[in-house]
Amino acid sequence: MDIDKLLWLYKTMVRSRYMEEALLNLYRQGKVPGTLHLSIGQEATEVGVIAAMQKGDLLLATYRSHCPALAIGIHPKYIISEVLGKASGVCGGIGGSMHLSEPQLGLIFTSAIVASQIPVAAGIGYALRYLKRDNVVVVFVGDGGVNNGDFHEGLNFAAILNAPVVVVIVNNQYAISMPVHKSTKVKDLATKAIAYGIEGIIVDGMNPIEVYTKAKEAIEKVRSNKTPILIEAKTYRFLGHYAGDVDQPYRSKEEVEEWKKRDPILYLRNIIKEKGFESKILEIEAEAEKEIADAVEFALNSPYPEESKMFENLW
Amino acid sequence: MDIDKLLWLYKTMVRSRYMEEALLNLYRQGKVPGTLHLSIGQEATEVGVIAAMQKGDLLLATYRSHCPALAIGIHPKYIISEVLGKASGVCGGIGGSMHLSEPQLGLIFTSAIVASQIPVAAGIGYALRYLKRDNVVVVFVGDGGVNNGDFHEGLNFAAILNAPVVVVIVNNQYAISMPVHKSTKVKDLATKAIAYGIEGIIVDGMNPIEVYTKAKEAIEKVRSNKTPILIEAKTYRFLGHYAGDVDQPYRSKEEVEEWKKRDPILYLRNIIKEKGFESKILEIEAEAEKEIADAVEFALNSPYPEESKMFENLW
Amino acid sequence: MVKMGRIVTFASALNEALYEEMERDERVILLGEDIGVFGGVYKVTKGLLEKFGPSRVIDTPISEEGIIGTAIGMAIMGLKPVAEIMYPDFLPVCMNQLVNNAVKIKYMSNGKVSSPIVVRTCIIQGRGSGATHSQVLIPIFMHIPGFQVIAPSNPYDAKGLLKSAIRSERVTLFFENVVLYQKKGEIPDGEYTIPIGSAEIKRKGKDVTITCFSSTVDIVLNAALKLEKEGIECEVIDLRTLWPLDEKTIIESVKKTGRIVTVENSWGVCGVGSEIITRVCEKAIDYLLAPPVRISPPHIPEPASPALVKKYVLSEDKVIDGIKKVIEYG
Amino acid sequence: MVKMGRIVTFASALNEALYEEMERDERVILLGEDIGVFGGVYKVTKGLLEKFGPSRVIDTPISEEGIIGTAIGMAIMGLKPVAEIMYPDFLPVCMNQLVNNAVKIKYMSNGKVSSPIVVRTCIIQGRGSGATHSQVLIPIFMHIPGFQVIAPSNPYDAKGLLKSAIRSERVTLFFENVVLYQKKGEIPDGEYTIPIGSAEIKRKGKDVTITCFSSTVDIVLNAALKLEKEGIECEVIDLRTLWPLDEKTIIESVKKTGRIVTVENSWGVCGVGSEIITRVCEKAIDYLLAPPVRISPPHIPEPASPALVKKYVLSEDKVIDGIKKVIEYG
Ligand SMILES: Cc1ncc(C[n+]2csc(CCOP(=O)(O)OP(=O)(O)O)c2C)c(N)n1
Ligand SMILES: Cc1ncc(C[n+]2csc(CCOP(=O)(O)OP(=O)(O)O)c2C)c(N)n1
Ligand SMILES: [Mg+2]
Ligand SMILES: [Mg+2]
Repeated sequence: MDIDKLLWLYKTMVRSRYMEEALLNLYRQGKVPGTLHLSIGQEATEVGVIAAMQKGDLLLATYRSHCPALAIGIHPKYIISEVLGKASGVCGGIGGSMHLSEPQLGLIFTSAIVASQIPVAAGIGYALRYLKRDNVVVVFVGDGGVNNGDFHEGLNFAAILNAPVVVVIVNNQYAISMPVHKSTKVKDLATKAIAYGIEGIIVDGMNPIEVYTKAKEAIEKVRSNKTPILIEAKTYRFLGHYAGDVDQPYRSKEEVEEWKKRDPILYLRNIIKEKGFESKILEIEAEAEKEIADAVEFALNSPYPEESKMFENLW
Repeated sequence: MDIDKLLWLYKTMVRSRYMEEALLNLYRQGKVPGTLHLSIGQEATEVGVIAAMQKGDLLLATYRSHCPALAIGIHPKYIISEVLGKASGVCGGIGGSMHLSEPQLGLIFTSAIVASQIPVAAGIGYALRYLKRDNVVVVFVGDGGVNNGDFHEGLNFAAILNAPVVVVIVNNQYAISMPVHKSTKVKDLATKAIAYGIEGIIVDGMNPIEVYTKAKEAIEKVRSNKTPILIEAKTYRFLGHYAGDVDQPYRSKEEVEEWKKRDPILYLRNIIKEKGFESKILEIEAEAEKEIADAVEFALNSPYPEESKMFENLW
Repeated sequence: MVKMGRIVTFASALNEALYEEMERDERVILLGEDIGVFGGVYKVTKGLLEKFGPSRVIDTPISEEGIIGTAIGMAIMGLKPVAEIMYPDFLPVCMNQLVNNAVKIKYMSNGKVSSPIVVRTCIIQGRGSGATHSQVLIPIFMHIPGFQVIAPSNPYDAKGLLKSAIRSERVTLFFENVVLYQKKGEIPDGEYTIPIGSAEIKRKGKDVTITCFSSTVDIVLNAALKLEKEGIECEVIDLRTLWPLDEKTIIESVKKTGRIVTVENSWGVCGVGSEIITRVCEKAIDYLLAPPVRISPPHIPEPASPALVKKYVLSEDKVIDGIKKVIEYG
Repeated sequence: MVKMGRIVTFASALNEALYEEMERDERVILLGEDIGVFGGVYKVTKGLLEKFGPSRVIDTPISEEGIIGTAIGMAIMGLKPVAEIMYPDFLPVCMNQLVNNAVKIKYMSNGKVSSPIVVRTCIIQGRGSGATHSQVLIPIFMHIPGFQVIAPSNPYDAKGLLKSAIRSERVTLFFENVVLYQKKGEIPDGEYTIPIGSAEIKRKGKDVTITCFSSTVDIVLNAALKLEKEGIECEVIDLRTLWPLDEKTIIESVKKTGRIVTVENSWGVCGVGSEIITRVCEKAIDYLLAPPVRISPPHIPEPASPALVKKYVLSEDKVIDGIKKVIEYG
């Protein structure tokens, strides 16, 4: 893989990590309204997949999407502002942390109703084909979302409509407290592809290079074949389900530590370093630090939306 | 298979066929309110599976359930009365053709909302195990129901709850006008079992002996293992989706004729005849004819329910 | 007044509306169960597959969440999907896509993304199919903000309102009614649309205001005709659009008549009538000469037996009784 | 009056109710997302898995139709399932099982089969989580016949009503409220239950009747306290059970005060207030001294921004304004 791509992956993961750490900080200071779901630990999956998308490709994701939003190109200042409910947020503070949209950059929306984005992706995929656009739609869903009826109906629709949809299961091993192996009797979630007559792929979701490479292959295949593919990325969230989930009674500290050894950022950092680009790394890190500090500043200083705004856009 | 079983299968299929022909007649005379879904052609599947159930085993089925209701032991006069909305109906005329219940005989209910009976079956199965009853619950669903979210959630629940549930897909090739091969990209619906980590079996739904034998095996396996099994019975409905579906623009007359050659009643009749029991056959047919004629008479002469009845049993 | 031309049935008026809008705009796409080869269980979409092909008339599996979710995705991309959910009883099956996606996406995205879908569905109340094939459920979609709810009573309105709905930027629930499909009425030869949100006074009268919609309109008009002979002059308002509600027309009428009777085919509790009566009492209580009266089916599921169905559904007699109650009050 | 004993929070009152009912009756089984190992997202079910084991406290996948369907199956077999649907926003996800199975099976089977389930859910309105994590939706379940709808406002009622619901033969929707979980109140040491369907007059007054429930009760009581100083005596009715509605208590109160203000956290259109006001006008309009007033959040989804949330949700000020309106009318 060329160094530019590696650096982009690294930079994006670092920016996301710093942004989410800053969000967590804000949360702890009581400045975040509502709830907060962080991707820390899963960045390889989210960034790797998005890196494999082409211009015009579209994305649907979940409430855990600050990282995908950043990766697809939304500036952190607009993401943080949205989380804080500021007028400068990507959705004017109306959507909030779980509901991000920036269609011009490819992010259609993020859904806080588990799995409900999948049938929508089927429709978007159908429209892409109908409008003769040579693009695909990528849709993220958690391991917990797989057991929901909307997953089933959405995948089946995508398959029979020949819709260019890439469904990515971000299998971070838990749905809040429910371990994936208790939510289904299937060992690999990618197996579920068989039920829809489509291809299923497993990727190491802690390895950004593997995610990128395999996602790229899958996305291009979907682009040309107009048949959905299901990707299962095996990954892990290092923090609680939401920022308030501190005790995490459903998993052991050891397990968490074990997975943390596979931190995708450290992993990629080493690879790039070995290739002799340490200075680039330091540059990226310093820039990201500044960028996020500025973004937090921007968000904190932004005004809240006017009352009249809440009466707009109902229809 | 012993002759008594064969005769029971034959008798039950014949009784059902005559009953449904009588219902169709009543429909054509404008005496059936609402709609009417007939099993004619599919009797081997429905009767074969029910023959394999033991005392105390339970059944959930669909709006197309006059045949299952009869097979499980409800007298045709109560079925016909229910279809006509008479007080003597199995549900007092309140349920109607699509909503039949007779829990004492094992029929929990028939559902007119496609696939919604499957999660209910998971709960019943769980309760059977919890109550330490050595019984299973059998649930019928059409090929069209397989694509519904409730199928997905219900099968997964049954699997992870170790519920003794036997899910029988009555694959009659069409969901109203939708051919099964257009509703999914999977060749055999039994394949879907893989997605739930359970066993899937295909049976020839036109052959009552095969259905009975394989269903029996599956039911006993589920009884001892407390793990659901998915059975796909490949069958065909000879008539329209409902009684009013006469033109059937979605399939060719040739296709229908082809399948009619495999009429399960004729098939079993020949086998029994070859075994030298023709007189028994004639006896069964004569009895059934009389039984159904009497049942129609009974239903037609029964009174409608009192107005006050409709205010009962809301809760 | 629009120049009328032809007599058509309610079902064919709808078919024409779909046909014309599909011809006019390539982005209009139909999807639903049995709408293509079968032409719809009541033949409303008949011939459209043959004319517009399978990429625009999509037969779907029995996956209501899938249908609405897919329609939303299409709409987001600028297509104009018209989804069919066979009966309102199946709206609960796709309630999540309707409530949490269809009417939330535009709001939550601050207007960046929108999903203007049309959902057609056919009320089959009173047909003997029992409790799961008879529900109306309209008030639910008035309660939840973001739905435009339409329930026409005649071919002219059906065609004009469906065309408006397809062109609208809002999420529309369009309630048809099996009782009306064969009803005939006059429609113009040429193109026309009807503004969404406006009720129509079907009959002027000074004694009592009666609101109704869908299949209840004819029942009320017949009742009004009978009462005319007894000297009672009913003002009959066909709401046509349930949401946004044409409050102005209703309130003005009540200010004139001093009496209000609401008639609906859905249940009364938290229903259309309770909303209308509340508005009347909030804004014109001093004009009321008698307590308001709500007429609706009893608050129970619909029984299957034809003998009971007759008692369950609205009848002219029930409407007449209700009207007399407000008139005789004083 | 019941002898009081201990001060507990709303959340622990619920936990006690579940604990006691599970101990009392082996057939009581809990199921839902994250209720076991996690003890519930707000810890209402904490400790129950440890005490009663995984066969009675079942952590489920994210399959709301699956949860309700499974609960229905259990109930049919004589078990007493208490299902948790995390937030009311997810009730649309399982609306089909609720509407078409839970409240239809007994009716359609002519009483041969019944499925008395309890569904607990927690309103998280006003917390900044946006439009899909803030809905109340109570009026929907009043509209559809067959649900018993409960929304307590304090620990005492919460415990007593949940116990009654679990013992009831009806399908219950039990609305908790995150705003109330840490609220403290006195409860008796011993066993008690509260009859479902009875409202409670929290405060006597002669000038105006105010209905409220769940989190709105404290807001109204605070408003009433302030208005007392201005010489306005409010009669505050905590509905407690939304359906069946305790019409008698409301009507009697209005006959005394001559004024009605309804307060609710769900939307107003076809809402709780519209049902109550309609009944008041149907049965006691001649007693009214002023037009009725409905107070509810605006008819839009809930925005996320805390600045807007504040404007969106009910406040004491809005309640006071509403009350003054009816008082000042004359
Ligand atoms: C339909 C629905 N049910 C329940 C919830 C509450 N909930 C939010 S996130 C979550 C767990 C999701 O787990 P998973 O799909 O694995 O995604 P992850 O959070 O691990 O990224 C649950 C149960 C919801 N948002 N939507
Ligand atoms: C949820 C739902 N959607 C739609 C329908 C309308 N409908 C009734 S039967 C049917 C076709 C069912 O096909 P299948 O499952 O194959 O069963 P079959 O009728 O062939 O026995 C449809 C679409 C319904 N009853 N429920
Ligand atoms: Mg997960
Ligand atoms: Mg079929």
